[in-house]
Amino acid sequence: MIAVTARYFAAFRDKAGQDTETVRTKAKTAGELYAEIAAAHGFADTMTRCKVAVNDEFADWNTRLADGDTVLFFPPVAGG
Amino acid sequence: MIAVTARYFAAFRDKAGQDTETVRTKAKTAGELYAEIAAAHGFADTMTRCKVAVNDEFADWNTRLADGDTVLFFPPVAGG
Amino acid sequence: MSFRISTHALDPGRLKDQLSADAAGACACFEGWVRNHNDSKSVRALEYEAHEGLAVKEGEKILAEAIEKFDLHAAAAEHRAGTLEIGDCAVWVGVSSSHRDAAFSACRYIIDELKSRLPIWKKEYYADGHSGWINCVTGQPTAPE
Amino acid sequence: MSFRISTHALDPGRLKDQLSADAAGACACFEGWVRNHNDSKSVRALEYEAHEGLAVKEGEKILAEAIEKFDLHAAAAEHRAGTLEIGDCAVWVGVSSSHRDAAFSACRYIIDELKSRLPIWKKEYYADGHSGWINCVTGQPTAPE
Repeated sequence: MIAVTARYFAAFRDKAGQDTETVRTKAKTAGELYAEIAAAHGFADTMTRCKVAVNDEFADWNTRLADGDTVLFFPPVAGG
Repeated sequence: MIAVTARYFAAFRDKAGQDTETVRTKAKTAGELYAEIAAAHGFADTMTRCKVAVNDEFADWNTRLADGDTVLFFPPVAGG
Repeated sequence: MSFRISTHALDPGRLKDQLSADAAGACACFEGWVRNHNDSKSVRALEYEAHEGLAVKEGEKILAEAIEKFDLHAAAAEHRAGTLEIGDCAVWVGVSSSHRDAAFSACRYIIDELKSRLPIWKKEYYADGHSGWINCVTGQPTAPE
Repeated sequence: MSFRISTHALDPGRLKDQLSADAAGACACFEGWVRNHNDSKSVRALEYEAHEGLAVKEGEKILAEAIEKFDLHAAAAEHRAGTLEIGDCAVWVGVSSSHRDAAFSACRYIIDELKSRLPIWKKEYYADGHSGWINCVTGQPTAPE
């Protein structure tokens, strides 16, 4: 188990009802963590449409997580 | 024979050494007049690259000329 | 080359001054304005939320790509954050180059990449009192609130 | 919709004000600037000669074509006549539309048509004291003087 800080933006923050939470997880990658969190908070967007940053750098969903990481979850951008 | 006023612009004016002249001609169309004038003043541009206006309206080279018309000869534009 | 996120009104005249170059013959600019409608819905205001640090980093990367790819003399862009009203400028992009082909292509490249890559989200406030975050695929609110 | 020939410096900020429309989400502008070179030649100034009456008539026709073809909210353009120096704005084009595809396509259409159809000629004055009218096909002086 590791403890990470999850941060949510825009529609994710509204759905989660908070912008930051500490998550204790067995997830090994950013993608595994997203799957857990999406299930918990009802995020419907697939990973391919969202982005993730680890410790303030854009990362891919296979990025391995370490205890104490901050993971930012970005819903799809407006794009219009 | 008809008498028309020929007006020259830009490079044509420089080559003709004047911006306006009265021309007595047997030319029936704007194109025939251009051929005469180009020969007289050494204009090298083909008609397809130049434009002509008769009495202040763009015209095509087949436009028939009448006594008293003003014919404007436009060299190729810069286009750049 | 500069990319910024601004919480104040953009100033296109001042922004364009950055593009001057004696060898530049062409300048193309694009502005995104807040429209009074999205499909059939009447919009009265918009809110842009940005992750400023990552947006600036990604914006500068996009400008550098465009300068390299289109051999530009200069490129700059600025995006608003915060609450905007109808007619406000939400994003400005400008480039200068020797010829107009490169200017148009580069300006288009930059706005397309900004719109798809920047961590900036748009919430629309409708005349009927509802609001919603805009979804990039459908252009519709993801979940009207 | 307005097209003008101006013997004074263009004012892009003021020109762009004409494009405002609450339904417009995109605005694209193009400026042609006097470059300090044409191929290998060092340019110090330019002179534009226009047949104002026919240029205005043709310019307004081109704007009307663009508005119709690309479903624009507004379009405007202005072209300089007279003597210009390096960095001066020789031509400005601006359009507003609901979406950016139309804005870019229309702005490009207008500048391309203006450049090929307006009765406006450009004479370059070179650093070496020569000058020449620019030929549209070669981009070179037709007959250096």
